[in-house]
Amino acid sequence: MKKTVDLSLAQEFGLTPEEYDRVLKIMGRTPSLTELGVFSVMWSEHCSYKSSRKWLRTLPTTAPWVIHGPGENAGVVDIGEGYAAIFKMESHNHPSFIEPYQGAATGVGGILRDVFTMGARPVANLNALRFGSPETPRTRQIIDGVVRGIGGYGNCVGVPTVGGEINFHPAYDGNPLVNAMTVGIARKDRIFLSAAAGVGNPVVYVGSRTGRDGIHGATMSSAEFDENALAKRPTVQVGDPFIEKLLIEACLELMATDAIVAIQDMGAAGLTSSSVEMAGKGGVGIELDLDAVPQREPAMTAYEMMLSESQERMLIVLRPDRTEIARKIFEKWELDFAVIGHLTDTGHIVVKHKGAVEADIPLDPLAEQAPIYDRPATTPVAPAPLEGVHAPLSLDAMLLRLVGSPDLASRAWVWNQYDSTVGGQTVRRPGAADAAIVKIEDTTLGLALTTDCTPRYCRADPKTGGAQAVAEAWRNITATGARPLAVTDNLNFGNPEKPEIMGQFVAAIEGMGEACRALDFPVVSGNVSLYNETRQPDGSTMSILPTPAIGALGVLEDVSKAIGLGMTDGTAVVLVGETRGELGQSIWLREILGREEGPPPRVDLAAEKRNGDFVRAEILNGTISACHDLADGGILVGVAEMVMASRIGCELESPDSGIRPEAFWFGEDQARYLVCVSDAEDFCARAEKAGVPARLIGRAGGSDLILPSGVTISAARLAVAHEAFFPALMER
Amino acid sequence: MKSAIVVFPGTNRERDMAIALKRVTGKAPAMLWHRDTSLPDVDLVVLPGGFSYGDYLRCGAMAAHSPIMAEIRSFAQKGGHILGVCNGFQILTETGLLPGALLRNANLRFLSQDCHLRVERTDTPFTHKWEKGAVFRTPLAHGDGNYTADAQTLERLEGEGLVAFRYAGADGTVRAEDTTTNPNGSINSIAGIISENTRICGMMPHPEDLVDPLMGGEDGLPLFEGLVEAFVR
Amino acid sequence: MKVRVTVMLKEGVLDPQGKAISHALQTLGFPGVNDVHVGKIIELDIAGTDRAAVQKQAEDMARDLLANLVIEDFTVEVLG
Amino acid sequence: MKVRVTVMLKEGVLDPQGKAISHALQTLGFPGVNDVHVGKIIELDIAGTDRAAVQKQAEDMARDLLANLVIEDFTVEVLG
Ligand SMILES: Nc1ncnc2c1ncn2[C@@H]1O[C@H](COP(=O)(O)OP(=O)(O)O)[C@@H](O)[C@H]1O
Ligand SMILES: [Mg+2]
Repeated sequence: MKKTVDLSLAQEFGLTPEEYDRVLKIMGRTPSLTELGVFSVMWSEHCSYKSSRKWLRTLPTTAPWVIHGPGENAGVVDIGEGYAAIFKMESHNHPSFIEPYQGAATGVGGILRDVFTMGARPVANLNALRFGSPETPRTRQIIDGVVRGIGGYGNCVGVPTVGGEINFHPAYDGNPLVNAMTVGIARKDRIFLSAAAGVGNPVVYVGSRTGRDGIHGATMSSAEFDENALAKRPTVQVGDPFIEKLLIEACLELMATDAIVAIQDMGAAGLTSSSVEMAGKGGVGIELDLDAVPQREPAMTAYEMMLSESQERMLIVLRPDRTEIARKIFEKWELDFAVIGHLTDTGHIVVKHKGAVEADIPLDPLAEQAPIYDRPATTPVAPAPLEGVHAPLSLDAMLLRLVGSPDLASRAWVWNQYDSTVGGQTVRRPGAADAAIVKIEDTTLGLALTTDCTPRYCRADPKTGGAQAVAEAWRNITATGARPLAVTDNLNFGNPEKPEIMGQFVAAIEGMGEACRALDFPVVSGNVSLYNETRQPDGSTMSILPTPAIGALGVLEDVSKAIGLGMTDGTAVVLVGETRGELGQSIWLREILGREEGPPPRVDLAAEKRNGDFVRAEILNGTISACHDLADGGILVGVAEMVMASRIGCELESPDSGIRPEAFWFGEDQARYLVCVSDAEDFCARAEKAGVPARLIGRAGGSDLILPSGVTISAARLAVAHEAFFPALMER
Repeated sequence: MKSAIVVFPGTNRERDMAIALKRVTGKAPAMLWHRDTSLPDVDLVVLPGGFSYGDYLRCGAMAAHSPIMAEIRSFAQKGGHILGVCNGFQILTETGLLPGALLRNANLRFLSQDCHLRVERTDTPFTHKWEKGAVFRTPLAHGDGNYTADAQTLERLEGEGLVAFRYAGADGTVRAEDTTTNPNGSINSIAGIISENTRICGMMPHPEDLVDPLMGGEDGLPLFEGLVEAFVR
Repeated sequence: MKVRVTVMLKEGVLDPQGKAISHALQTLGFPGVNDVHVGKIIELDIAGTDRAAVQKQAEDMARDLLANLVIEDFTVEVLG
Repeated sequence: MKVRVTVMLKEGVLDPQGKAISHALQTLGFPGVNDVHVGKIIELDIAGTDRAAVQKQAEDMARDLLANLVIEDFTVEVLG
């Protein structure tokens, strides 16, 4: 590597000329290579949020139950009985394209560390995945590697993977999305933060040794992809879930003592970001002696150590008189433990190696003068109304086609590779309810967990799409009987330097913010992944669909009241919510007519809240025995999913709605639920009183789905159509 | 019944097992560390599931050499009762306390799903709560559960009735060639075996994860209730 | 001294990995491939200068830990 | 012809297996073992009589399927 520090090297490191200028001013001299490395990663999009920060600040982040919102390693909410849930979602998109197995695996490892670093025992993992067209061999390789990687890591650390979502679209061909979410539980008075304190306190390194892994990963993940991406392969990091498991246990054991002043995982930009952030947040200085850093490879330079993204490492500030207690714990777990520095009152980060000062940077300017951009954004163009729609096939034929289509087909092939029961607290596994349900050991509390986003809506209308993603997550949690508490997000977009992409970003956040406010559903943590574009051989770029993935958490005081989505025999099936028959951007339109057009369904947040609050209250009163929220595919797909989940059939009534049948059955109107109740008349009367539209649409029983026309499809036949896609794709 | 659970680095189903044992005994089992060099006075030692030593090299291979395994060997020699589930089963075969070995699942993928087991023998402390031929549901979660043994060993296992559980359909039919009923490809659909003195049992699936209606059923409970009854003292 | 221990499944033990590779090679357009076997290589550096002693030590390690003789065979090469 | 493809992790790539084995060997009473690396070996039978052609074919297979060039290197030996 070229060693002279100058503008051209700075640009190679991803800094702009203006940013490099700012570095020179702060330093008052030419920075050393290590210093330049520190600036470039701290000011990368990934660490500094320079394009997004202005807009992230507009999201609502508070509520009486929020203990820590954005700004910490993960968000923390009060779930009652003295417990807090700690959760966050994070992307590993670029690494997963380059090396799907390790990319996905280390994504899971990284998000786990963000959660247990705060004192939580991880109790659930989820993931939100987006892949390119299923037809291409590369997509199959990526799916195979990503699924194995998520399982390989999560199964080994013993955290159940309980939920997630998968979409396919050619826009993700060269840029799949792998967003991983972890949820942990801690006593709410035992939360650990990252702000360092106490001049002279030792700074301790624990976990795995440092190698030359993923140097400049943080700047790479903020760079557009081109055909040279594969040449960047040596930056791939390899995960070791076994060490992570030991690290979880050792950290939790240490956290039961009073030894820790502050703790932070080494994530993106490793030692640099953890030490800079811990000292910066605490308003102190920090001095590191790199000779003491446990090293895996010989002759590593200061630059390499500061930028390495070796996995499974943590940085801890300890009370000095507790260092030996801590050392013993890490020795017991056979992990590396080294005092590598101490806190100072200089306000600088000073890095020493082999007797030389390799870096000496004032922390305040590094943080405060970090670039923030208000990038130009164009308002997205409203989509033209949908016209000229007709149904080319019979209802039953369309249904069978839809339940077997890539975005709606059963994901059992995927979740059957994830250990979903380890821990013995999984009340609803994948596929059993709209949100996964995990019990909190030794309590009656349950968590409801989900991830949601409909990227095709977001592309057509980013604001509505952003709101819809939040609303759907809220609805999924509500459909189990849980009270939605808070949101984490993973904002995946293209190149923010393009005004139309920035416009998508701004509009999506605006929609998310509106929905979060209306539903009292604050954002407590999240992650932004930009530059998700692929340069095509012809020089043009292809951007992903705007994908603001939402991860959400709700709580049940009495987990035994949670319900699932399988039909219950002998009940009436009632549709809650208003149906106008919105087919714009629907799955039906795409899969049956091959069109991706029109506006997405309207999101009426007042109706969403009214309908959801009503349904939840009824569930908790015990009047609803099964519930499924309506989303992709509309009513008929929803009914079919309830039938397949239970193998109990349903006889549908003729709607007499004045809406064309395909629009009634496959429209994707929001704020709707299907519920099984024993007394439909009573239920609908209560709904009416609450101002909630509700109507009987069928009766559950037998083992067939019977359409109003009398056409019968057995539950088994539906299941065959539903379950074929993944095995046929992946086991060929 | 006094019980203990051994924790190796990488073990991850010790809590599940503790919940199941506590449920039937009313008291928490002792947790033992892989480096312990003595066993407390217990009736039953459980080797739980997980990824001891990351399952690197071979599943259970490194754990089999832990200091505590020497104690467990002599516990076995003295007629002690041992249950090995999943990784615990793998450790028992790696130590030679049970015969055979567990290969990669036939489809080379980690499997996490419910399966049905047919109870093949009911005169053991682990299985006496079931009727012979009874079928029960239980989750499984493993990458290397494909049981194998050489022809001679297999003949002995089958001849002496040492197969405790076989993978089966919900109706009890056993079809070794059919992945819907024998998901990992185990020879003769073998899911669990016992030692000649019927005091050591190894099995791949996780009855301990199905002992509570909240988690979807109590189908795994008879194993633990049976053990408690066997040790009324 | 550098030592290489090669561990292969015994003849007759089902090798699903070998089968899968053989199948994948066919579909990738490599016909004429037969009899695929997958094994493990463990390379170690063992302190010592006496070739025979090092060989013996590696064999002990293989028997004790590196191979499972129920299903696997091993060979040891001292590379020097 | 019999061919052996050996696949090892690239220099510098973390080898969790090697690390764990090395650790286990220490505690098992095999001191003096260093630098453990674990790799894969794939033995194949490739139809053909031309050594060079078989070698080339095996290299293609390794690149396409047997090795993950992002993190692994491979070597091919034609055993004859
Ligand atoms: N889209 C977002 N919405 C809300 N908070 C966000 C978002 N993106 C990032 N954050 C918050 O910013 C902080 C820094 O995030 P990140 O850099 O991903 O953390 P880490 O250093 O653990 O990788 C975290 O508190 C995170 O929750
Ligand atoms: Mg963090």
